[in-house]
Amino acid sequence: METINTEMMVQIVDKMGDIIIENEVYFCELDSVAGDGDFGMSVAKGFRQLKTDWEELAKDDIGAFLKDAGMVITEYCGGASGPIWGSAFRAAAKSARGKSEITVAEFADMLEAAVAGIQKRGNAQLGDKTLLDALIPTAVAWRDAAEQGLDAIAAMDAGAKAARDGAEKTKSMTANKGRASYVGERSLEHPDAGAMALGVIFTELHRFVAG
Amino acid sequence: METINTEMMVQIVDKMGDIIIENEVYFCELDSVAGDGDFGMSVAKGFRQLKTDWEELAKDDIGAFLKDAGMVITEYCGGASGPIWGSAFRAAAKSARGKSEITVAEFADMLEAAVAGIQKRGNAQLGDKTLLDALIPTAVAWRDAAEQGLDAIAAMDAGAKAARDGAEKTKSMTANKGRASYVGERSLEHPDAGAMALGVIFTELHRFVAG
Amino acid sequence: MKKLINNPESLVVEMCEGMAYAHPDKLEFKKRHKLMMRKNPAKDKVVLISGGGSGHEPAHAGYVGEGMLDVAVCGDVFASPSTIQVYNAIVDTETDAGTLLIIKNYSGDIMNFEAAAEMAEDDDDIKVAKVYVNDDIAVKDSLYTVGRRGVAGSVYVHKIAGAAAEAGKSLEEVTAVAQKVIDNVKSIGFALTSCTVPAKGTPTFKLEETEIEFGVGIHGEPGVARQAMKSADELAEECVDLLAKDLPFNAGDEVAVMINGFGATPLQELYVFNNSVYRQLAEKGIKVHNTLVGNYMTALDMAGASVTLLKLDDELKAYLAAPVDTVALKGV
Amino acid sequence: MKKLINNPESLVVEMCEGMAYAHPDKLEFKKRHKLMMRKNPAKDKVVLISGGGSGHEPAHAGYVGEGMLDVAVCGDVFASPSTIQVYNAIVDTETDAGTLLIIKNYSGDIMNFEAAAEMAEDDDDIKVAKVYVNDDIAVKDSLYTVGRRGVAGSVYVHKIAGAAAEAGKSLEEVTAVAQKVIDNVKSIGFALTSCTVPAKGTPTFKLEETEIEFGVGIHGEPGVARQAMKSADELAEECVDLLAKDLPFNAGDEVAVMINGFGATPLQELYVFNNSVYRQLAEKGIKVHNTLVGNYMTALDMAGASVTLLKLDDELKAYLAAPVDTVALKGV
Ligand SMILES: Nc1ncnc2c1ncn2[C@@H]1O[C@H](COP(=O)(O)OP(=O)(O)O)[C@@H](O)[C@H]1O
Ligand SMILES: Nc1ncnc2c1ncn2[C@@H]1O[C@H](COP(=O)(O)OP(=O)(O)O)[C@@H](O)[C@H]1O
Ligand SMILES: [Mg+2]
Ligand SMILES: [Mg+2]
Ligand SMILES: [Mg+2]
Ligand SMILES: [Mg+2]
Repeated sequence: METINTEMMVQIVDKMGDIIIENEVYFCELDSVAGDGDFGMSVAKGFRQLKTDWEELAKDDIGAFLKDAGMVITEYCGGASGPIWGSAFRAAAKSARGKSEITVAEFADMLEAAVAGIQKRGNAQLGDKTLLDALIPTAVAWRDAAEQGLDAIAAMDAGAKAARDGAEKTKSMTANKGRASYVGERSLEHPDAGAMALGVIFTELHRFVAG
Repeated sequence: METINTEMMVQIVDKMGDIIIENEVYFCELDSVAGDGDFGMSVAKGFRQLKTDWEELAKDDIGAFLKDAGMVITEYCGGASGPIWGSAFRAAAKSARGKSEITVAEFADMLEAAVAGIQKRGNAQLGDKTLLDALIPTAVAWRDAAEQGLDAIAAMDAGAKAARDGAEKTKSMTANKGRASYVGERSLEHPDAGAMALGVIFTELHRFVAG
Repeated sequence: MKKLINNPESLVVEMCEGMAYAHPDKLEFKKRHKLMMRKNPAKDKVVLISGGGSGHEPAHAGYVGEGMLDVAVCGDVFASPSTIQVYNAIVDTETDAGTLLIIKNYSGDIMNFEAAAEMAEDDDDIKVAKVYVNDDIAVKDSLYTVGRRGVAGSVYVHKIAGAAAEAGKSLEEVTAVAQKVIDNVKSIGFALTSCTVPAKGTPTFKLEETEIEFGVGIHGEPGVARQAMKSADELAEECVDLLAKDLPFNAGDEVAVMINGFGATPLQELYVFNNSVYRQLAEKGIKVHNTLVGNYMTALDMAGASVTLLKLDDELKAYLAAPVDTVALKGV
Repeated sequence: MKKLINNPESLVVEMCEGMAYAHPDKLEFKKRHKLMMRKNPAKDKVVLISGGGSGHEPAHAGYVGEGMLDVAVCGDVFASPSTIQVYNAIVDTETDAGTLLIIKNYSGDIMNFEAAAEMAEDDDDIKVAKVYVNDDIAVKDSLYTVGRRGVAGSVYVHKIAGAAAEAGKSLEEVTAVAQKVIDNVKSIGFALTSCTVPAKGTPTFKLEETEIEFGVGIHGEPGVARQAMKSADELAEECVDLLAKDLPFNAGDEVAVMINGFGATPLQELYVFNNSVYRQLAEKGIKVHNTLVGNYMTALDMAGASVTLLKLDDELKAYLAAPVDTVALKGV
C-alpha cells in the first residue's frame, strides 16, 4: 500500500474509535496512578459521539473528514483530552486539506502538524511526560519511513514501535505537564496514560491495516 | 447480714460503678442491635463522674448519700439513662431518707420507690422491654425475701436471679418504649440493653457482698 | 474509625468552640452546660429552645440566631442533654413572654426536657410550653409505641416558630403555629452506610455494597427494613409514595421539600435525588413552593438522605419566607 | 460503589436540573451546553464566568447569583468543560463591560477556556480577560511544572470579583482585584478516604485505616505524600505551618479562613478542625477576620478537608462583606 485514500482514512479513524472504546477502562486505570483516572472516559466519550454522528461527517476528502471529526472531538472529549485530541485532528485536517489520497511523506506532514497543534494548545515539550512523548517519535518514524521509501504499512509498523518505545520512556520521567505533575516524584515509575494509549492505538491500527 | 448500713450502701454503689465501667463496651454492644449503641457510655459517664465527686458526696445516712449520687447521675448520665437512673436513685433516696441502716423490707421499699420514680419519668410498664422488666421482678423478689424472713445476702441472690430471668424474657418482646421501638419487630430475639445490664450488675453485686 | 477529631471525650466541646469561633457575631457558647446561645436576642419575645444529642450538625446549634432558636442545648453524641443542662438553658434566657421547648419525640429528650420544664415552672415560675416533633413516618404510630421520632422536620418547626416569635407573637400563638407545622410535616429516610459513633469507634451496623437500610432515624439506629440498593428514581418513588399517603398530601397541595443529607452524602447526589423527587411530586400534582437541599439534620458520617414534605398554607408560607440569619439557614 | 444516582452518564444533567428545580428564583439551567446561568443579571456589569469539572458541588453552580458568578460551565465529573461549552457561555452573556474568565490552573481547564476566549475575541469581538487560580501549595511552583492547582481559594476569587463586578467596576478593575485575591490566597488539603468517580465505580486510591493522603487536590488524585493519620490538632499545626510560611502570613496579618470539607466529612469534624486551626493561627498572632466552615469545594465523596487562608486588606474586606445571594453562599 503506497498511499492512503479517503476511504482508508475513514476506516482508520473508525477503527481508532473501536480501539479507544474497547480500552476505555484500561486507559482510565493508566490515568489512576498519578492522574485523576478519567482519561479513558474522556477520550472514549468523544469517539463514541463520533460514531453517533458518523453519517453526518463529511467524507469528501481526507481534510474535510478530519476537520469534522476534529470538531466533534473538541466538543465531546472531556477534560484536557478535548483540546489536545481536537487540535491534533484539526491541525491534521488543515495539512490534508482537499486531498483524497496521501503519501507516506504527506502522512508524516500530517503527524507533524498534529504535534504542532497540540503544542500550540498545551505548550508541552518532548520529555514532559505527555502523549507527545509517543506522538513525536511516531512522526519522526513516519518521516524516516518516507525518506527510506517504505510503504504505508511498513511506516505504520515503524510508527507504532516508536510510540510504544516513547511511552515506555515516560516511566522514568517526572511529569511536568498535566495532572501527573501534581504528584511530582510519585509519578516516577509510572508511564503517562496518553502516551501508553497512543502505543496501543497505533499498534492495533497497524495490525488492522496489515490485515 | 440482716441489715444494710450506710457504709455498706456506699460500698455497694462504689462497686456498682466499677461493674458499670468495666462493662461499658459490652453494654454499648447490647444497645447496638436495636438501639443506638450508647447505653454503656451513657451510664458509665455518670458513674465515672460519681467517682470523681466521691469525696464530696454526703455519707451521713443512706438517704443523703443516694440523693447526692442521684443528682450527679441526673446531670452526667447521658441520654435516656440520666433521668431514668437519676430518678431511680432520687426516689430510692427519698424512701431511705434519714436512715443509716435498712432492713430487707426497707430495701424492698426502696426498690419499689425506684420503680415508681422511673415510671413517673418514663411512663413504661412491665413488658415494654425496658430495664423495668428486670427491676420490677427484682423488687418483687426482695419483697418475697422480706416476707420469708431471708437475710440481705439471700435477698440479693434472689433479686439478681429475678433480674436475669426478667432480662431473658425481654428477648421475646417487641419494644414499646425507648429507641428499640423504632425498629419494631426487628427488636425481637434481642434482649433489652438496660434489663440485661441490671442482670449483670445485681449478679456481680451479690457476688461482691457474699464475699 | 478515621475521624478528623482529637478524642471522643472532648469532641462536643471542641466542636462547639470551633463553631463559636467561626461565627462570633451570631453565637456564644456557654461551656459549663454546653449551651449555644444566640448573641443579642430580643428581650421581650418568646424564647425558643431546642437541642438534643450531638452528631446532627448543623443541628441544633446551626439554627440559633435571628428568626430561629435562642438556645441549642448540646448533649453528647446521640445522647439527650441532661435535665440540668436544659434547666439552665431555660433559666438563663427567661423573658416575660415565656419559653417554648421544641422537643424531638425520643424518650431521652422527652424525659430530660420535661423534667427541666417542671423544675423551671415549679422553682422559678417560668412559663414553659412544649411541642413534640414526630415527623418520621418510618415508625408506625400506635398506642403501643412511644410514637414517631422527630427528625429533619424539626428544621421547619424551628424556622416557622422562630419567625412567629420574632414577629412578637405570644407563647400560645407561637406554640400553636409550631404545632401546626408538626401536624403537617412528614419525613422518611434511608441509609447507604452506617455511621460510626466516635466513642464506640466501629460502625453501628454493616451494610453490603448492594444493601440499604430503609426507614432510618438520625441516631444511626438500623431502619425498619433492609432492602436492595435502588436507583435515585426508585428511591424517590418509594419515599414520595409513602409520604403522600401518610398526611395525606394530595394533588393541588403546595409543599416545602427538604432533601436532607445524613452527613457523608455529597451535594451532587442530593441534587440528583431532588431532581427525582421533584418529578415524582409533579406526577402526583403536588406543587413545590420551596426547596432545601443539603445537610440539615445529619447522623454523623452516615451516607444516605431523607425527604421531608411540609404542607403549606398562607400563614406557614409567610413565616417560612420571613428573614432568618443563622449559621445553617440564611434566607429560604 | 453505592451512590444515590441513576446512572453515571446522565448524572451531571440530572444534578443540574435538580439544582435548578430547587432554586428557580436564582438559577436557570441551559442543558445543551450545561450552563448554569444567573437569573436576571445586571445588563451592564462585567460578566463573571467560572466552571470546570463537576464533582465539586456546590462549586461551581452554587456560586452563581447576585454578588458572584453569572455562569458556571459544567463539565463532566472531574473533566473540564469543552471549548464549545465555554465559548457558548461567553457569547450567551455578552455585555459591553466585557467578560472575566476565572480559571483554575489545570491543563484541561486552561486549554478549553483559552481556546474559547480566542474564539470569542476573534470571531465575536468580545473583550475577554482571564485569571488563573493557583492556591494549592501542595504542589511546588517551579519553571518545570504547570504550576499550582486552583482549589478552594476559587470561592474567594468568585466572591470578591463578584462584589467588584456588582459594584460596577470595569473589566480591568475586576480583573485586578481577582488577581489580588489570587496573589494572597493559599490552600492545603488532605484526604482520609479516596473518592469514587461514578463512571469508574471504584475508589481512585486505597487508604488504610491509619493512613491519609496529604496535599491532595480536588480531583481525587493522590496527594504529595502518604502519611500516618494524625489528630485534628496535629493536622491543623501541619497545615497552618505550611500555609503561614508560603505567602508568608505573619503575626498581625488579618485573614479570612475557609475550612473546606471534601464531601463526605461531617460538619462536626469540620468545626472541631476549625477549633484546632483557630488556635494555631492565634499562636502565630494571625487574626481571623472571617471564617467559612463547610463543603465549599468538594471532591465527590472524598473524606478530608482543606484549609484556605486569604490575607485581607481594607479593599478585600469590603468586597468580602458585600451582599451575596447564591445557593451556596449567602452573606459572609
Ligand atoms: N499540556 C499537555 N500537552 C499534551 N498532552 C497533555 C497535556 N496535558 C495532559 N496531556 C495528556 O493528557 C492525558 C490526560 O488526559 P485526561 O485524563 O483526559 O485529562 P485531565 O488531566 O484533565 O484529567 C495525559 O496522560 C497526557 O498524555
Ligand atoms: N421509658 C423508659 N422507661 C424505662 N427505661 C427505659 C425507657 N426508655 C429507655 N429505657 C431504658 O434505657 C435503655 C437505653 O438507654 P440509653 O441508651 O442511655 O438511652 P437512649 O435510648 O437515649 O440512647 C434501654 O435499654 C431501656 O432499658
Ligand atoms: Mg485525567
Ligand atoms: Mg441508647
Ligand atoms: Mg442515645
Ligand atoms: Mg480529568
